[in-house]
Amino acid sequence: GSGQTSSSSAPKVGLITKTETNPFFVKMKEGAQKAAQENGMELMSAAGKFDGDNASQVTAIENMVAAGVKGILITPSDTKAIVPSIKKARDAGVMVIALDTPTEPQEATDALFATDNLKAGELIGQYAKAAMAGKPAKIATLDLAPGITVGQLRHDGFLKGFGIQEGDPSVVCSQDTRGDQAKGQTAMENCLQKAPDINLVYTINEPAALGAYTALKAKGREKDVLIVSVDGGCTGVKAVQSGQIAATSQQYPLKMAEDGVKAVSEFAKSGKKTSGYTDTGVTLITDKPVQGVEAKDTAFGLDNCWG
Amino acid sequence: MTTPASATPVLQARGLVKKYGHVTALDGADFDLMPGEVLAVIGDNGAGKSSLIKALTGALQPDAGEILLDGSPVRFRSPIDARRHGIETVYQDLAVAASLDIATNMFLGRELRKPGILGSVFRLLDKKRMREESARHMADLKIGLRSLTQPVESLSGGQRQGVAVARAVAWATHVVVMDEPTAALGVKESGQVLDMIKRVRDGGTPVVLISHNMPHVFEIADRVHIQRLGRRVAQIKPGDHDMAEVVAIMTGALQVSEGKAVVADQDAAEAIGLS
Amino acid sequence: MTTPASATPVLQARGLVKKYGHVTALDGADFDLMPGEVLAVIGDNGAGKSSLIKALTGALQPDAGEILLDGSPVRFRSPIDARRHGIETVYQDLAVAASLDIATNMFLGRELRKPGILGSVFRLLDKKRMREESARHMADLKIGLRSLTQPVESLSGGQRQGVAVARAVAWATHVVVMDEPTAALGVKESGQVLDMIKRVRDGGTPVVLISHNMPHVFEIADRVHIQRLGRRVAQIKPGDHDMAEVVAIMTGALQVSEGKAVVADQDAAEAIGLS
Amino acid sequence: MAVMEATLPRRLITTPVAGPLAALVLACLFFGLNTGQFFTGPNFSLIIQQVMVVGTLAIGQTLIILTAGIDLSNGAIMAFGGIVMTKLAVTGGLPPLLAIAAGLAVCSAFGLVNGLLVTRISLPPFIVTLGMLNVVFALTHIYSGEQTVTGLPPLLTVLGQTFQVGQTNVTYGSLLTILLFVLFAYMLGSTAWGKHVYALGNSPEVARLTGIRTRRLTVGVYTVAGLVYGIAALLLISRTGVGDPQAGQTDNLDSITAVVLGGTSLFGGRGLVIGTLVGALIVGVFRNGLQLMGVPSIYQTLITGVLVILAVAVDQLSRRRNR
Amino acid sequence: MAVMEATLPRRLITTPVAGPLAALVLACLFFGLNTGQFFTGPNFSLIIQQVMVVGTLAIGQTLIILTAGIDLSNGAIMAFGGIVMTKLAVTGGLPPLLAIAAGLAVCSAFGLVNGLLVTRISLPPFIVTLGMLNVVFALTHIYSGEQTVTGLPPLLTVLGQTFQVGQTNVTYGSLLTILLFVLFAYMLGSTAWGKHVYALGNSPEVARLTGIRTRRLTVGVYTVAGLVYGIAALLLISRTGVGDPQAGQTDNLDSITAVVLGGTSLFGGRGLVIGTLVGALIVGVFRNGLQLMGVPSIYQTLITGVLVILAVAVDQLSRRRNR
Ligand SMILES: Nc1ncnc2c1ncn2[C@@H]1O[C@H](COP(=O)(O)OP(=O)(O)OP(=O)(O)O)[C@@H](O)[C@H]1O
Ligand SMILES: Nc1ncnc2c1ncn2[C@@H]1O[C@H](COP(=O)(O)OP(=O)(O)OP(=O)(O)O)[C@@H](O)[C@H]1O
Ligand SMILES: [Mg+2]
Ligand SMILES: [Mg+2]
Repeated sequence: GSGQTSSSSAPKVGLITKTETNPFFVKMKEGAQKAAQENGMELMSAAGKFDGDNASQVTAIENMVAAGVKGILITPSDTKAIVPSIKKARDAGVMVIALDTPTEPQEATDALFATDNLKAGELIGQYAKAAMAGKPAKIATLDLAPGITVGQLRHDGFLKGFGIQEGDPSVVCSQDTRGDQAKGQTAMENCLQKAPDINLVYTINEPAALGAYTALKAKGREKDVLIVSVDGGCTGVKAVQSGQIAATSQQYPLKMAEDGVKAVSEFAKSGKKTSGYTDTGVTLITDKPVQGVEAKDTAFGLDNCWG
Repeated sequence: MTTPASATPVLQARGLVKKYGHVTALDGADFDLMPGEVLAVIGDNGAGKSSLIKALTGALQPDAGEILLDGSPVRFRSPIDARRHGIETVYQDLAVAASLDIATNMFLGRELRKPGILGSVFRLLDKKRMREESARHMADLKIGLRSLTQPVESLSGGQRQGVAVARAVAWATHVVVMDEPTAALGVKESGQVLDMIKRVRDGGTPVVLISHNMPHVFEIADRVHIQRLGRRVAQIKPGDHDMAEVVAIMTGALQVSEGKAVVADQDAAEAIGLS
Repeated sequence: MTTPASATPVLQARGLVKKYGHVTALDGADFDLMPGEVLAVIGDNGAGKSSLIKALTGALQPDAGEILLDGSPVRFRSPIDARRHGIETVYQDLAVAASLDIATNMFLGRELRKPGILGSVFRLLDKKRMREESARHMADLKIGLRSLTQPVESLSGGQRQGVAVARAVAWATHVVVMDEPTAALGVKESGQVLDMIKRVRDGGTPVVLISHNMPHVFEIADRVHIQRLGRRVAQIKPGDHDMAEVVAIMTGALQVSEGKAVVADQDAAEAIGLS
Repeated sequence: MAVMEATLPRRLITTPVAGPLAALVLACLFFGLNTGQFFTGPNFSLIIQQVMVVGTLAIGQTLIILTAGIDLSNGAIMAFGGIVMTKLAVTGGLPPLLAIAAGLAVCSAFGLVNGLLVTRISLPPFIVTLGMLNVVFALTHIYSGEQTVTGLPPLLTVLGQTFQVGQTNVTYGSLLTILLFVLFAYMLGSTAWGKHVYALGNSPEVARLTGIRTRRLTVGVYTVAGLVYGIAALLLISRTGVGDPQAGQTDNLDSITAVVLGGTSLFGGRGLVIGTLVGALIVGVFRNGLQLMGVPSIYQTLITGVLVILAVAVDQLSRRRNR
Repeated sequence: MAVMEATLPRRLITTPVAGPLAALVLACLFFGLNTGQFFTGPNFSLIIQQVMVVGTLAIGQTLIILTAGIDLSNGAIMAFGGIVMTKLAVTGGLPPLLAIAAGLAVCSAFGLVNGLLVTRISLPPFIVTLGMLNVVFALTHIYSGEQTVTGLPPLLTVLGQTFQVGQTNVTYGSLLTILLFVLFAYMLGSTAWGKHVYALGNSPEVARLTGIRTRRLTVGVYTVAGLVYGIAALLLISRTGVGDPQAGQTDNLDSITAVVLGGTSLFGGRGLVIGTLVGALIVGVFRNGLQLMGVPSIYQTLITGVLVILAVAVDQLSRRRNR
């Protein structure tokens, strides 16, 4: 049935994100769309129903291979579980590039364009350590959800940067938020009820951070608690600028997607596959820099933010 | 056909047809209810009695045929339409809401509100008055109940039937239709319902009564509509025929022509002891 | 008390009590069913007739009292227990499964399987045979049905009742209990059910019949159990009393002592024309 | 005829809310004994704030479940309503009150469409609202462009302001939620409309034969529910201070949980809206209490599962004893 | 007495599966006309592979819904079963067949517990399985330590192997799914057990009075459903090649959707398991077809919502015409 003319004859590239609603992935799709247009390609997109939804991503890969894509860009929801399906796609001659999150093993895809989430966590951990300036820390961590790799990496990175182990007594409250602002607020409220003297809050992303800020503000504690986060969305950077969040690690989804589409376009034209790991970078954004941790200010952050 | 030509029928139907898939429930049924009479509708199970009165009271839309009220054609799109014309019905399948109490059921769709601003603006129900009036109506029917705040689902079958009957009688102004109202009632309660029917008739409101109980029918009916295979096969006066003859007509053994019964099915007639 | 001392009762109960919250449905009820008889149970609505037979057939666990089958105490934990002892019941609330067809309902819980490996290993139902046997049973009762594959919910009330009766009669070996089996039936069908009851009795199986229809009771019952306010107030033979007297006992106007009726409530007795 | 009225103590035991209430009290006692911070005014104020959004959604859900329906789209409708209100007020430049009115209207309209689909084409409510969930979810994300709306005018978040009761700060939103429960308890229990809703849930056929305009009533119920979801949207905005397109994604099941924990039958016709409040509080108390006890998230999920079953089991067993 | 049997054409029109089937055929025609890749053997094989997991879960869901229950825990039970099978085989060192047996047993056990809670304490199935969903979800994450299990022995994924039919590769898993549907169509339609399930769904009281052991039957249905979820776990493993603790989180609603799209009543007692297969295929065809047409995913969600409503509407309207 390839003789059908109704669909365009332009080479196709597929983009599969974790969810279809997170601004991070929406930005990624925008970047891919723009790059696809520039390179004369047709973009197909699909997404899981929730963070961690492997089955929908498998289905999307199958359908895209059936639709005859040249390459697939994927942010794997489950870094291990997706590997067999990626292998099938590659066996069918499709180039597969992981975006944002590496598969396990990383070689399962042809290439990886990503931010190091562990490093992102580490940066804010280091920042927090320095900013606390030796004050005894009482930490709340507002995490993602059980078993989601990104959340785990950022959390681990933060602890590492802060120089403590999992289970350290200075972490007095840990709660899952699914990266949701309302749930972040509820979690912070309950943490404060439990340990009113919390003075440092790590959050999985900026919506959760803003939820935490709202909860702190209701208690009049917003001035003396340090909130650090990861993501670098425009709303988040603005919150850094206005002082609600102390610092955030900024990532670059647009760039990942643009580079990915270009690589597929190149492959479609020349048959040459990209390979290896391309770090699309992570930058600490804060207006209150500390000694020994490299950072850019919010002006830079706003120029480069997404969402 | 023996329709009395004396007056305009209160409720009348011509050629009603209703099909359910391949089952024909009504097959060109006619119907006439005269002013101030008790009309019994009898017939075998499945003869289409319930379907007929459902069609007459808006609970069912006939596929064909017309209905006339006081001589003028009407169309009842729903039971509310019929009710607006003062036609009240006790359906065979007990139109009571199981989890609500007796008083609420009595007043369902016509609730009383408190007087004054509480009722008009705040729409507050006058539960006390509704309970008292229900108690009065139930007492009229002498249906014994231990509590009016019990949900209807905890009543015995007969008590539940009593609630439905009391409800219809309380509200009817034009016609009362009852589909086997005494089927589940005890002797005493049946007697009360029959008395109530007489009282309604004596008040000038005609009553349609579906019943399988021939003694009841002969005791109370002014005329009898005999339904068979989805059609009216005869209209008789109880005085003109005895019970065995009526049963024979119902089962098709006899046929009525010009007001006299003639044998239609020799075997069937013999089988029931007529010849 | 006028229990005949001739033989061991087939089914017997002593002092059954059942309370629903603050309503006492059974208040120390006794019950005796003798071999080979048709015993009618009568009483006002809410007198506890259905509760009594539910307790006797395992559908309800009494709070107190004992049940004896052929003289030995039994406990029926569920309707299946009673059924295992050959006691079949038609409950007042129609024990039929609405979305299943007639044949399936007739055989529910005792399905026939195909002969051979198809039946024993693959548990394949013998639908054809079940349909044929159902048709036979229904024909015995002369209940007219247009299709046996129709779901029961599309039947008229009477037809549905017919299915439940046919089912009980087909399976009973020890006792048949029927709670108002003819309440929704037409004259012809009621007659068939009464005939069927006689035939069952003549085959040696005793029958318990709850009914509000006094002519039916007097036509068929060998003895009558009169229930009032959750208790048996009398056991009589229809020949010994006339209908008015029986009704008077039922309503509490008369009391039976040493087999003779005596006036208990002068007012009530006068009200119904006895004095 | 002796008309016996149930006495008050008797009614208290037999009311369907007794079981859930017992479960709630037990849970409170348990957490009170196990964590020092639980039995404080501010903590209770907090719990009410945390359950007010789902609780308000559950009011609409209760109405619909009482008619033997179910609504899977309520969280999505709320999210859309929130985006409409905030976007119109912030980027649309509409006066805040108008923006709120528009949001409430949009939510009611979605409820209306649900109701029309259920009645006009006789579709099962489960399917209608499942389809609507997807449609509204997509519309929310398309309309919002995935952007969280910030910088709200103060009027939009006024319900988040607090007033003092003794030592405790209570938000106006909490108060509004309680008032809504009282209002709907009144409407269901003491008006003809409420009785009709119960009758409809018992049996649509019986309700129709009794002369209730069942279609109109059903459409009305879904529309009122939609309006209530709009109010929930306003409560959510006032609580978080932003318009969030990601909001409400698990609120459909959460609200159903609250309704069922409150003793309302999923088969319609039986239940009380006050039970729903109790049900919502049970969930809120569990979550808050477990958090205060420092139980890790995944074990909280485990325990919540067990407790949800236990709460309803206590209810069931207590009713059985009363039989 | 005239016993009239329905003729075959008549039965085809009046069967409750006619509507869903018409919707499925329409959808296929639409996508066939709009994308070239749709009407190919491999694509159909793909669609069946994509729906086999949810389809198999929906078999168990159908059984439970026929008894007027509902199961929100099926996806979670499947995920746990998958982890048990893979972990025991990979890190536990159990022979693969034993590991599979253990997984099936665990899933059946969860079904059994659901059934016991529903019957012994008369809890509403919605609440039981909602609680169980949380419990099993938590257990899955605790037991797996959040780790996806990889490096499976070949026997665990043998159902993912294919055989040729003409030009098309069909997986053994697809075949097994079809066989399961045939098996349960037989069991529901042609055995006493099946008739009892329908009777139970019509009215538990009637079923009890008719002498059906309703409790035992209900427990049996939930247990069998659990076993079927275990098979779904095996199918999922063979499809993705790993044991995934995140699996199945939306499969409860998806399986209910398939059941309802297939024409089964959520009030129990009415429906066919073959309808469920059609319902699952409808969802699969929509997703596949829209993807092939290159519709962006948020619009896919939108369209799926509309189409779910439309599919059931077509069914309803066609039935009305037949009245
Ligand atoms: N909803 C329905 N669907 C299909 N068939 C129906 C339906 N309602 C009635 N019928 C059929 O129409 C015929 C007439 O039914 P109807 O209830 O009017 O009879 P009836 O005279 O009231 O019987 P009964 O004395 O038993 O109440 C019956 O054969 C019945 O099976
Ligand atoms: N499940 C129940 N819950 C509460 N009360 C009940 C229940 N079942 C019966 N009752 C009450 O018990 C009493 C006896 O009821 P029962 O059904 O045994 O009477 P009955 O003699 O069969 O009446 P009828 O002739 O009307 O069928 C009635 O007052 C009834 O309201
Ligand atoms: Mg009838
Ligand atoms: Mg009774």
